[in-house]
Amino acid sequence: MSEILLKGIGIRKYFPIRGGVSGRTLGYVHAVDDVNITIYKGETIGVVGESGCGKTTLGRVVLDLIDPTTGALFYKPNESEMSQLEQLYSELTSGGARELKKEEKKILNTTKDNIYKSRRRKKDFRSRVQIVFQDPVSSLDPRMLIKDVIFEPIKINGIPVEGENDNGKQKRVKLRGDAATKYILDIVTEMGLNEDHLFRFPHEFSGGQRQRIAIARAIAVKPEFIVLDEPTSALDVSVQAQILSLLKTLQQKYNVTYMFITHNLAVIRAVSTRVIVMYLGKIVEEALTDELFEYPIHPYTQALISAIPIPDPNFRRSRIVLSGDVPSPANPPSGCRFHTRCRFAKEICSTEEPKLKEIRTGHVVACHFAEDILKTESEHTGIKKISEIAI
Amino acid sequence: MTTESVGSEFSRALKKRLESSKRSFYFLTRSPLATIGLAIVIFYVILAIIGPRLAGGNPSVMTAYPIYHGQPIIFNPIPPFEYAKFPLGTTIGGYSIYEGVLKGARVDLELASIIVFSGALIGTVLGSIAGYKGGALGEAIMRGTDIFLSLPYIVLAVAFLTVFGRYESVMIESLILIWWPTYTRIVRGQVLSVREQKYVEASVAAGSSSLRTVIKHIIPNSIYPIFVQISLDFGNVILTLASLFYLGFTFAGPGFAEWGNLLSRATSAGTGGAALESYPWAVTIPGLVILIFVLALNLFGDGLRDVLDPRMRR
Amino acid sequence: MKLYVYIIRRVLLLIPVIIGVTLITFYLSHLNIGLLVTEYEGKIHTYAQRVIVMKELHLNGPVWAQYLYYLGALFTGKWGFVSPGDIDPGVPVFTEFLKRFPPTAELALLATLLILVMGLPLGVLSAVRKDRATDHATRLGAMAAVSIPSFWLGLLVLNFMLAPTVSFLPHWLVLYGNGQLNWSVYGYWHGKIAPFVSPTGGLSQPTGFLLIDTLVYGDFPAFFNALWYVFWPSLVVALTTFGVIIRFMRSSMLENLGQDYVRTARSKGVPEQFVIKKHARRNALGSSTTVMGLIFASLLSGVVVTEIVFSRPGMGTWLYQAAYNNDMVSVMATTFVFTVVIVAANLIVDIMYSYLDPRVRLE
Amino acid sequence: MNKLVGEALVVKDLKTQFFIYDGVVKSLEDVSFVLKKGEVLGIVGETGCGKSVTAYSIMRLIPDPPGRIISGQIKMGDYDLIKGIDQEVDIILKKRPKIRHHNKIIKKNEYLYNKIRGRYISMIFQEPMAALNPVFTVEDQIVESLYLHSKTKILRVIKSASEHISDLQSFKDKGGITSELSGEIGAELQKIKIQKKGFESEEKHLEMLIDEATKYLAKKDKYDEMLKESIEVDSLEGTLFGNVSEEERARILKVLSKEAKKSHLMGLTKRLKKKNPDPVISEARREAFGLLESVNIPNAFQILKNYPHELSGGMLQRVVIAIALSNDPQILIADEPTTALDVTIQAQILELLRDLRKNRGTSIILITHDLGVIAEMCDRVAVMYAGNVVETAPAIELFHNPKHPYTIGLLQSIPRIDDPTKKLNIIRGTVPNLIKPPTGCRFNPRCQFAFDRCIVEIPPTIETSDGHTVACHLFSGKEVR
Repeated sequence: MSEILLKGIGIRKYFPIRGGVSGRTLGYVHAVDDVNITIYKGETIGVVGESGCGKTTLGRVVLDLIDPTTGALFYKPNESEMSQLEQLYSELTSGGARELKKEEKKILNTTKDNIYKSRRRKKDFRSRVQIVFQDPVSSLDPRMLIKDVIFEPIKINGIPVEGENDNGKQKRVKLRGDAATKYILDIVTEMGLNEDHLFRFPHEFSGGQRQRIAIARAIAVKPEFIVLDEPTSALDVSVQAQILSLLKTLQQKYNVTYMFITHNLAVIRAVSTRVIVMYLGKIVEEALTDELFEYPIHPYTQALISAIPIPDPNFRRSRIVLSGDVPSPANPPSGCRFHTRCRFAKEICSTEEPKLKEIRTGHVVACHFAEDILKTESEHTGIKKISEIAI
Repeated sequence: MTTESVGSEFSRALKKRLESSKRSFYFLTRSPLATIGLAIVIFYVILAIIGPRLAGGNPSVMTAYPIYHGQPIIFNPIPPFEYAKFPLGTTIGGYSIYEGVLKGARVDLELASIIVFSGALIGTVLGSIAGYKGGALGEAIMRGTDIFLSLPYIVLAVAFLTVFGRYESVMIESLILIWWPTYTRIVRGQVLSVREQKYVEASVAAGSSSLRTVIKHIIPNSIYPIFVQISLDFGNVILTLASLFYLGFTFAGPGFAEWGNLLSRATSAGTGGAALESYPWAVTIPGLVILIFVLALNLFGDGLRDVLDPRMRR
Repeated sequence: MKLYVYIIRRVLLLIPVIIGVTLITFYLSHLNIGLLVTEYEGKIHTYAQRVIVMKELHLNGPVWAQYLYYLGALFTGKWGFVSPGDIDPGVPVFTEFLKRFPPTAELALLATLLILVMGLPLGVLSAVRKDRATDHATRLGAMAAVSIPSFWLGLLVLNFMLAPTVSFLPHWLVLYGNGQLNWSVYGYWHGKIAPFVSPTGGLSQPTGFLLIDTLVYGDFPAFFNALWYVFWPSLVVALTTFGVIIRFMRSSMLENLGQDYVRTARSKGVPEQFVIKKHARRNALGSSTTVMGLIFASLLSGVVVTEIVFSRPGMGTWLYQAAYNNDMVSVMATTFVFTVVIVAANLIVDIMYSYLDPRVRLE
Repeated sequence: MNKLVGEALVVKDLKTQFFIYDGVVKSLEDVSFVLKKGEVLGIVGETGCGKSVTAYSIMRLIPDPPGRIISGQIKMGDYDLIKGIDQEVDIILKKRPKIRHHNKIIKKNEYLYNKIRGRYISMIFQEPMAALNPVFTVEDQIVESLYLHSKTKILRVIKSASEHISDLQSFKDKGGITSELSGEIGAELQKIKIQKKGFESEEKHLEMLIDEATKYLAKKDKYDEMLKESIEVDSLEGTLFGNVSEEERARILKVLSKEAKKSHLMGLTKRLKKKNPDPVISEARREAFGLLESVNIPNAFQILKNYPHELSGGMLQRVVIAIALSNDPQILIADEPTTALDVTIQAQILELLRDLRKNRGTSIILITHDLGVIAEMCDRVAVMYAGNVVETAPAIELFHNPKHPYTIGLLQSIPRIDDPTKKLNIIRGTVPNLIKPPTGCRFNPRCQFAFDRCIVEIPPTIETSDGHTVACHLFSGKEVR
């Protein structure tokens, strides 16, 4: 495997629910619950799941836009730092899944600060990562010219140049005046827009163009890592294809790593190299893309893949239709969270939470019956098999 | 790319900006009523600036003319258009209505501007804090807002004037105290909704500090409803001021020029009937002056709301 | 959330408001403690007397204790005495309040009713006829009405409707007085009301509400007379306030008419008038009630001014006279009463809203 | 699959425009297609291509102002639903002085449409949460629809129940339905049985039926009279769409609109609240209960009492479908029914739609931008672009042998889950602004095969093979490039 770009361990994010007469906290929405994630340099990691599975929250936590309830996040960790922190963290949370106490958090944070020299490091981190949102309407400030929208991150962070500072930070220059204008024009031309567009307001653009602008804003500071939060969900298929191919081109040119969050498995298949499947705040399956689509093991992944309508009337396949709705993340089911809708569910599923385990090389699944399913079932659900079955 | 073309880019930018503001103006002209309202408001503002100069003397005190051409006019007011010196006639006490209206414009607009703009400023600051920071402080601010919104404004102003004495400063302070909560509410609501917008998050993700986020994104996007509210509130403040002066709850001394006060000179409470019968001009003219100004403000505010409402733009 | 939980929560949220408001009135009264003790004027000669007075008024404790005494007194109706110089010097303020409250309540309630009756349908009409002549006329009319100074409109109504010599109305309609019932008329008008004559010679008032009392007497001419004289001032108040409701109802209706569920209703084949009356209006009413709570403060201000102009013997006039006579106790009492009324109105509005729109309870 | 005989709906040269401040948006330009009986017709296209406008035009739900159907035909059977439209347009465009007279036409048309909407054509919407009124319970909203159109059916069932009240009682006591009954009540019991939602549900149905029947008997004369009237109205309605003369139709409309004035919808709202022992309402409630069960809603009796915001998206979409199906419409228009839902819920809803179509034989127009959904559901497909139907074909034909360059581009731009190596093909540019649409073929600025003629001449619609039509100059035969 190549170099680790980002590593998160034990990430949890609980949102409090307030209510009742006094408005006290009644419970928590378990948006992300004990997730370990590793992102390698240069890859496109796809995160897929239905609404409410916590994929967006995970994206924000990974970018440090919201503080996780628990968990530690490393950006380009070196070995010693990582082991030091990981050890500390496992010591603190040795009692199993629970929220860290205030003192413990403090210990963790001070250690982190010592290692990271927090604030400066944070600014450096900010300049290396970017995000693109789903909603092209609200992701651009309606009262800013496109020029200013794209220029904003450059103004704050500058543009990286060759070489590194002595303290491991990127060397960056801030652009001004004509140089800045020229730079922005270059970027914009690359996005398939022209200089005329620079001096307009966001509401004058179509959805696809806005998304191009949002990508231009993200790519302008030449980041190393971009979180793409459903970047094409609100777009038409023809525009989606344009954006996807643009993203691919940019990745090759700038050697940027993507985290691609979406509910659309077909898009995931087209763009990503590795896929994480989430259900109710937990990772249920993780594998390389082709592996996952050919041998889906977790019953949820199988159902997801079989639920996708394939644009060819000749594929008339037996599909797995899950009954019922996704349970509320405020009150997730005990044991395996999927057991309420799972066709293989046995008693153990409702009592014991399955751990992630490696079933095939690089293919991690959280299911009690993963081996059995692999033997008996996945032959009928894998996408390759479907195309063979087809008329 | 050469420097020339870069320069031309910026001239183009300027042009676009102008075009977009022209577009807003265009929207305004779509509603002729709003344009009329704006014109009248501008006329009144000009009146307030140069009016007292036209009338001469102390800009906030009307001159009394007890005797004119040998005739006592204290108790027998002169109708309008009879003498060039009193184009709008006189009122009881021998005050020229023309002079009163001109000088009153300055006084009323001055007082109302101080009250409305201070209220808006306080409200905006507190509202932004309550909206952006939230937490206990925000909660406290909103509870305070609730309290002041539950106070009947004329009654509170009267209570203040009675307790602290009848001074101009007390009046201004009490009315500011009444007028800030509306703005706090509006700004807080706006900030809360703007804060959730993705572009704010994008800006934070790009490393912008929270001060920068507030100044660059949150305030520009939440400030516009304030303008509408100011234009509508201005009229309300004028009406409240006029009511207070008319009822005599205030510091108005002899000859103090204010529209409500002018009306009270025409009809000391209880003799309204007699006044209307025998010298209607003294009642109608100041009333119409107030009515037209407030109506113009309302028309303008309504048009402004349509222009600034993003739903209209799309 | 259940409805009752919501109501309890709303009521609990009122506590800080009430405390805040009483703190303000307490602060104002406390500042002018000299004015507060005016009823003892001329009685305090010696130090001993002073001590007694201080003790009676709890002026020697710490501030919080004074505040608690103040609160206790407020809620037990011990509001002090009307100062000399006022119309009824020496009368307990609470008694005065009981006398003054009914006329104001009548006026305010009738005005609210008129606002709702005039404002809501006009708002709906304006929205349904959007951008047509009816809409423009309604909006302009509403705006003009809001822009009229209420005292001026009061003056005009008083003279052109109610003054016998100038009125446009037929002479027999304009009976007497300026919006007050002329009690002396009773005596020789209807002999049958004698049982209600009080020992002092005046008429006793079973409830204090003129409209109800006249009905109790069974004196319908007097009832209509009372209605007549409460109608005009409440019309003035309503006219100068109802523009906000029209404006809000209009925009709320427009918003709701553009909603998807209205489209669904139409797609079900619901006739257009029912689409408007049942589906859109019900939703619009919900959000309009909140405005009703907000404009209540301005409505009461209008009530005060109008009462003074019409010289109705209510709270407004009382405030006016008290302010003139520097009667701090009465001024504070009126402030407190008006505030409580506004707070209560807001509570009622919130409960109504949560009833009309079940989503509110969810939060 | 049903035999595809006859046409349920014929849309011909439909033209809808929006008159907004910036100009006239020519949303639909001569849209024509045919919906056969019992088939699923897919309408596919990108945002702004006029899919939804087509649906709303058929339903006459175009908001007016600013929208307006300018001309065209929408034929259900022999009757053109928008026959009066020319006169209406005249009134609006020319503002004739005799506006009162013409308003009558508008009102009559409006009335006619209220009879059709929800009864003969009904619709499912994209956002189930927004499509239901937040201040009424699910029950109220279904009952409203039933009360508007199915009064006769409801009354008949109760009448029949009141005649068999003792049988019902014995069924209930013995548990389960033991034998067949004749008439409406028999059919109703059969329906309950088919749904097979378990014993408890059956018992509840029976309980309510007995209850209604007793109430019916208490005021038998009144309800019999009601039924008679209702049947009359229904038969009048039936003749309206048959082969009758214009004068006759006008007369019927007049009678019907008089009838409509007696409509007691407001009364209905009040009656629902008062829990008035009116058998019509309680039978409508029972029917609503049955409907919810038929769209596979678990615990239907509880769901009836819920407000929309208390339910999940998938559940709400089922409720919306139940409302749409409440009066057994001949045509169902589904406007992006699954776009707002998750993939697994989408699968549920699609399966439900497939079942419904199999059981009821309703003709469905399915509007979506998802070609996958189209491939799974549809018999025939119409592809729309910028307000034109550019291609219609049977589904298999369309996916394997697309003709129009736009269809080809669209098919190639979808990422395929089954074929990840396929390179995505891009249609350059964006959907044009319909205020100033491109001259000639509206697709010409984005078309890679465009030639001179495309810019000048609007392409005619040509049938290339059986049931496969395409509007493109490449196939017009006169000039092959």
